[in-house]
Amino acid sequence: MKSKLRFIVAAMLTLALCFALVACNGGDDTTSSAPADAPTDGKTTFAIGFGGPLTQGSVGFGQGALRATQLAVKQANESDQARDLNIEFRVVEADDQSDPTRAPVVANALVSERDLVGVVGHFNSAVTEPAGLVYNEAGVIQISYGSTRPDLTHMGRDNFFRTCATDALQGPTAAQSAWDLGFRSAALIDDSSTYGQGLVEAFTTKWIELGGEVLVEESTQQGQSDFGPVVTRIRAAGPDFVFFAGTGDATTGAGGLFARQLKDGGVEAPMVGGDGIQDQVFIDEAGATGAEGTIATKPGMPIEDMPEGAAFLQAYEAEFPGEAAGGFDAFAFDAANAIINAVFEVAADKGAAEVATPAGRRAIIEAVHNINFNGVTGPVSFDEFGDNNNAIITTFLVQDGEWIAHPEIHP
Amino acid sequence: MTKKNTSTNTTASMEDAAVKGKGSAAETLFGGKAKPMFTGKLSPVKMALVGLLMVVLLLLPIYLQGMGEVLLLASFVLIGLYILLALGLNIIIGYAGMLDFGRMAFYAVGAYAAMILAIPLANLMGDNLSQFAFPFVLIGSGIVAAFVGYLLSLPVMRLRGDYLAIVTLGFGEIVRITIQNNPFNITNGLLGLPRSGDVLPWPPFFEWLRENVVLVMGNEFYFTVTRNVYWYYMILLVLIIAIIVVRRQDNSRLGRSWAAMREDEVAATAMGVNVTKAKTWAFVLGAFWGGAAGACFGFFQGSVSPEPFTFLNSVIVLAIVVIGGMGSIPGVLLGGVIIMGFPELVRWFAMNHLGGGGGDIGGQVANMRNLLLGLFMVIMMAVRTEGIIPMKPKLHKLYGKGKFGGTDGAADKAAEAAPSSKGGAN
Amino acid sequence: MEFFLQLLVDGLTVGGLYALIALGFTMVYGILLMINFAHAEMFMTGGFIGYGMLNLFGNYTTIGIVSDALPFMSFLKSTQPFFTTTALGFIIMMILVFGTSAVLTGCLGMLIERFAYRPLRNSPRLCALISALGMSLFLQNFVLTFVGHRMVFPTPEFLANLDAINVFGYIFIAPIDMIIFCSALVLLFVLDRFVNKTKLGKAMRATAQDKDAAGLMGININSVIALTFFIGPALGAVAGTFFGMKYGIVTFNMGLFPGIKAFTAAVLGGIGNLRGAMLGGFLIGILEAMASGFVSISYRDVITFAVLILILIFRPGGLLGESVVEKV
Amino acid sequence: MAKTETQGYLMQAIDATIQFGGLRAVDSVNMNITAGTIVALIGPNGAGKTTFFNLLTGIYTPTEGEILFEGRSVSGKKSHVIADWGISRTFQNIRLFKNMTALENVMVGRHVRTSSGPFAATFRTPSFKREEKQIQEDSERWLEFVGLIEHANDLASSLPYGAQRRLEIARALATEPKLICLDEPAAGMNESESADLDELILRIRDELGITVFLIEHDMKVVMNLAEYIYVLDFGKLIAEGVPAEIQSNPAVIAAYLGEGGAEALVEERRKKKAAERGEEYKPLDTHGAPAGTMAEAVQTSDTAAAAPATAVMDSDGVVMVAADENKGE
Repeated sequence: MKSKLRFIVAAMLTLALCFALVACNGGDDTTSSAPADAPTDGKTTFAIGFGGPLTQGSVGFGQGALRATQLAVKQANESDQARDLNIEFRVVEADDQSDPTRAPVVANALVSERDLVGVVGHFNSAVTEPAGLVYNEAGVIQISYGSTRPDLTHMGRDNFFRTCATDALQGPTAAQSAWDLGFRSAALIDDSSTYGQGLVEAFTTKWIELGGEVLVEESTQQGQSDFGPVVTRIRAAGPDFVFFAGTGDATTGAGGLFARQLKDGGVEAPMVGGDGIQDQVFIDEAGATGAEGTIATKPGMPIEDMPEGAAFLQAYEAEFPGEAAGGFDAFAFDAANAIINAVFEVAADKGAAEVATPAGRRAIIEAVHNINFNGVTGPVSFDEFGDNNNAIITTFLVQDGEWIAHPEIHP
Repeated sequence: MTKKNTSTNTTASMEDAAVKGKGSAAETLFGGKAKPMFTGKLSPVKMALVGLLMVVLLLLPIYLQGMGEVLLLASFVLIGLYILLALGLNIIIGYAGMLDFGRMAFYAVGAYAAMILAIPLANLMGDNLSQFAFPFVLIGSGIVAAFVGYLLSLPVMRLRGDYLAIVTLGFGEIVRITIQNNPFNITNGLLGLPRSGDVLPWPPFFEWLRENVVLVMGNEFYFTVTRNVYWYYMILLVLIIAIIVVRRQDNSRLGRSWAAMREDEVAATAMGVNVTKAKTWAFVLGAFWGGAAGACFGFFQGSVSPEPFTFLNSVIVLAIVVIGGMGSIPGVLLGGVIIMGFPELVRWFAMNHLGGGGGDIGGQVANMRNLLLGLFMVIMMAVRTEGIIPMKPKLHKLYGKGKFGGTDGAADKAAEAAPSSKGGAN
Repeated sequence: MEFFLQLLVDGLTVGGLYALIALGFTMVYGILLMINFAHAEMFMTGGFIGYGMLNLFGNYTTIGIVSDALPFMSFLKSTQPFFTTTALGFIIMMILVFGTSAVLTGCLGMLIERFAYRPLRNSPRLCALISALGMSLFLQNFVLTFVGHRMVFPTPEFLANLDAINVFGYIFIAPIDMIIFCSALVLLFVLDRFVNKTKLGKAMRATAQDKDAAGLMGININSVIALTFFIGPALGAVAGTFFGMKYGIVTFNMGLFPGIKAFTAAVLGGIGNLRGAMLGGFLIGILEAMASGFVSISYRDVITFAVLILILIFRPGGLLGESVVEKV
Repeated sequence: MAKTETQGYLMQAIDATIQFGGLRAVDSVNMNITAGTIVALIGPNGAGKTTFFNLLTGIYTPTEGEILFEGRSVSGKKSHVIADWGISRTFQNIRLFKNMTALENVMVGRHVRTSSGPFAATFRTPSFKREEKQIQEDSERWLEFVGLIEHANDLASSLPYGAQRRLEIARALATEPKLICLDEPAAGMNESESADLDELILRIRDELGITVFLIEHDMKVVMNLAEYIYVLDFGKLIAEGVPAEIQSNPAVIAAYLGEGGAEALVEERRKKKAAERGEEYKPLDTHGAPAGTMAEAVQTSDTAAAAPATAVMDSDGVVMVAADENKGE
């Protein structure tokens, strides 16, 4: 019996091996001839991958960014350049559900598209990192529109870029704002998320540099809802403000609960935070009184204030009636355009057939390194690590239960 | 006088029993010569089924990858990982009858151990050999997890079933939170491992396979060894090894001591089973596969962070074992395919074949999965406690069948044949 | 010293919630020798029902929707100011909200017992445990899918206008904390009297001691168990609604951590022992407050779990319980 | 029987005591068992017989005194160690591994005489294969010995009651004990099954040379088999001796008949028997009962006619009656 099993297994393996050997006839030649030109009107079709949470996790951000990418692709397909070069783009979407475990899965799915020229994505930093490994190995450009974790651009992956500002900028901006408001001592709380820890680190570095004092340092855990003892500690220490690095939602970072309990526990110092708390959820959960006076920094700015914001909003509204453009949509739009512009450049240089080859993809990465165009968020160009040179951060303040953009905008 | 009398009585009754026994259902089903059963070996029919399954499993990724159904292929990788986890848990729950609600603890330990071991080992082996680091890392992380399992088994030895459940649950949470808090800067907190700048070594032959194996047929079919394909085969291989090893351990003296312990701890120990040792081995071997799964997961993903190691995922692994059938390897396989595969299948179908609105349906199904899973667990316990494919009793082909019938001399022969007792008066 | 006292106050409030939940665990364990994992979800369900009731009485928008659908309910519009702003109205509303939440959740508990646990009464304990876990998963995801992942609790104006109680000029006790602590004490006292003094309570204790013997003595075991599954979830629901009022939100997964903590409390006090559960609840609450005050909140849960494991290993009977010798 | 005399005794209990709370379940029991004998431990319900077995097999640890097996103290030793030393047992309420086959049940018993571990099992080493084969062959022989080989691949729980009792004995024998402790092996058996059992127990001693220590309520079995009897009551040893001595021992009779007299005991026994048979229990006529049962007893026991019947226990032939022929091995 056993020998029979062995035989079957051995036969299978031999079969599979034969398959593989027949297949490997010279490797590179086959690969380069492989991307069969899709015969739609003789046009060369290129896929732009989109990665983000589409069904679970931060669905709102993911769906919005997807729409922005689709808009960019549509505009590109209608452009003169596309007509001249006989190129057509399409969007391939991949749903990462904000789940790091699924990151390699969906990234692999995108990489398997033969005509892939670049990926717009992902949203969550924790997803962007493992997915980025796959793109890096495949030599495909990746431009994130929402991953703000500072070290992502410092992992030795030269195919990685992002259009949004990093926490490394957001944290110092928040520190500077707090300093400018006359605060001198801080309590630092993070929510034990990747985002929160990155933000609080960047903040602390700048804050110490400015000469600020740190009185309390704490990390809350996901799923916790009672912060009474921490509030007691903060009250005992009496800082000028409480810096909360985390998200506002009770099911994740619980920033709203924290703000409410600060007020309930008799702490008068205001709360300062990053973009994680800059949403309506935070105000809902903190309650109007709890949220009042909270300050938050946020990468980017209200779209209507952006250089090309009005035109973008108009086009967005026309393409997706009834859908309001969200905070990260403009970044996704610019990310998609960076790839599209680079593809035009490479196609003009080497010919459309060469774009979706390893060499072509390499050329796209080089092109994006040197790109410079006017995007919705302003002039788009990247530094040596892949961070946007034109990182915008806006400060917001809760007034009468609503987030109001603070007048000063820090570059 | 009396003795002699009763002696013949006994012989007669034994003959009776023998006659009765020949007609029994068990005889015709299992014990007879017509259909011999072997412990630890499969019948020809089953063998053919396994062979067929193997063919399908080996060819499936080539078809899926070639046709571009990549997401579906990737789902199989996740299913494989969870089955590996469930196999380990099956040792603890199914064989040894103990509860473990903290499966993710070992998964996490294995994944982190793999990350920590891989980079120095790869450096040690040098550029050319570093691709062969993975097998060593796999075994190494299994051993690390097994050691953690051993440490956990020390204090919980005396605990009863439900207390054990809650302690393992607590242990799972402790491991996750501790990893998150980055003790002694080992785990790098939420950023996870490897640290930025470090790169994991490639697994064996992957680089070569990826560059050299290409299969093209017409316009539609285009196959290369992508990460998903590679890990599909790698996890399949680990899974096959795991199944063989676990089966062998179950069909051994150790496996019998687990079963005895599961059935009746007091009787087992009175029959000379060292229950402490059996429990420790169950924890250690169960943890080993948890750790090995963790290492595969870490290498597949390329990095690990604390997020996936939640209580909910421990419950999903538990559900795979319970719904599939505790103590039954086919049950665990089926459970894994159903619980991990079904929602993925529906999501894939919804996304790819239902057009624009498909995404929402996929998400709803994923949410519904946990709801249905819970309901399924409740119903399963009420209707079919032993799972979809229940554990089967181990049947043996008898060596000495018919050697001593109910003949007159049976007693003498039996006395001769019986292993000589150490004790007793001479 | 003030710091310590303030932490004590924090701990006692949370401890009151834990004690209320722990009672459900300990009662069920006492009678069925089973960890009712779904009990944490009773806490959650209670919170969501409480949310609905509070909105029904105090939220104009909700009342508007309800009145449109059911015209006879429109009287709520006129009673809304009375309920939310006056002291008497507030108390009546609280009683209505908590009563409804407790009764509905209690009935849910009985239903679960009837359909999920009763068929398993003679199965191995493992089965009941897994069934309970499945029920917990089901309830959580039911709420997540069909209700929502998070509800923001309205704060009644009357409560919002109350000032925090200020002791020695330093220790702050929020009004809601005071209410929680006092209500918990009252409920615990009532339950203790009920179990120790009434006939039904005696029947419960007898059933916990020996189901078969109690049955022979003419006690209807099924009704006693059903009663247990009513009281436990009802108390859990009260805790859930208090949770919503204190923290301002209820979430679908809010049961998990308080559930485990409350179970820890029940074990700490000696599982099966009512007074033990109460004591354990307060002790765990205080321990957690001290742990987060003096060590770090990030290790709070680790410390609690470690305490649980240590008790189970070194004193499985808990503080007030006795360890049981298995009969061979 | 002086306690200092260790030579020649397989097992010795010296002031063995266990206390549960205020109750001394076994109270200063002294006992000596010579190798190669069949010894019975009897006493009314709740006398502490099974508790004494539990002490002997390491499930409980004596609070005072000790129990020596071949001169080694079993106090504080784990059950599996004691099984290794050579004490094996069966249980009053059968504790088979219900979802395992009869053969596997017996194979578990071989555990203590074998040694292969998980690594040998994983790599299927030659020694592992040899040992595994040996285990199965030995186990088959034990099944053969108790007459259950035909049921080797049947689930233990599917066996008839009497067969389950015998399987438990086979399992205990598979550990190759020097002393086998049988806890009420005849309970619930009918006449012929019980006779088979007597035979089996004798074979265990005669053919295998294993010392047998049994607890039994069925006095017929006890008187047939036992060469020496210990009587426990309320945890205390109230009598010991050869069957004839025990039958005439006034303390034993008092313990069994108690202050309530013979009627109460008879009623109790009848009630138990009736319950075992699933019949409805019919109270005896108070006046006629003792005489009636005596008469029945005399009829059912052929040996009793000649011997002086000292006490009568119930109507089913479970009698303490002299039966001198049974002894003298």
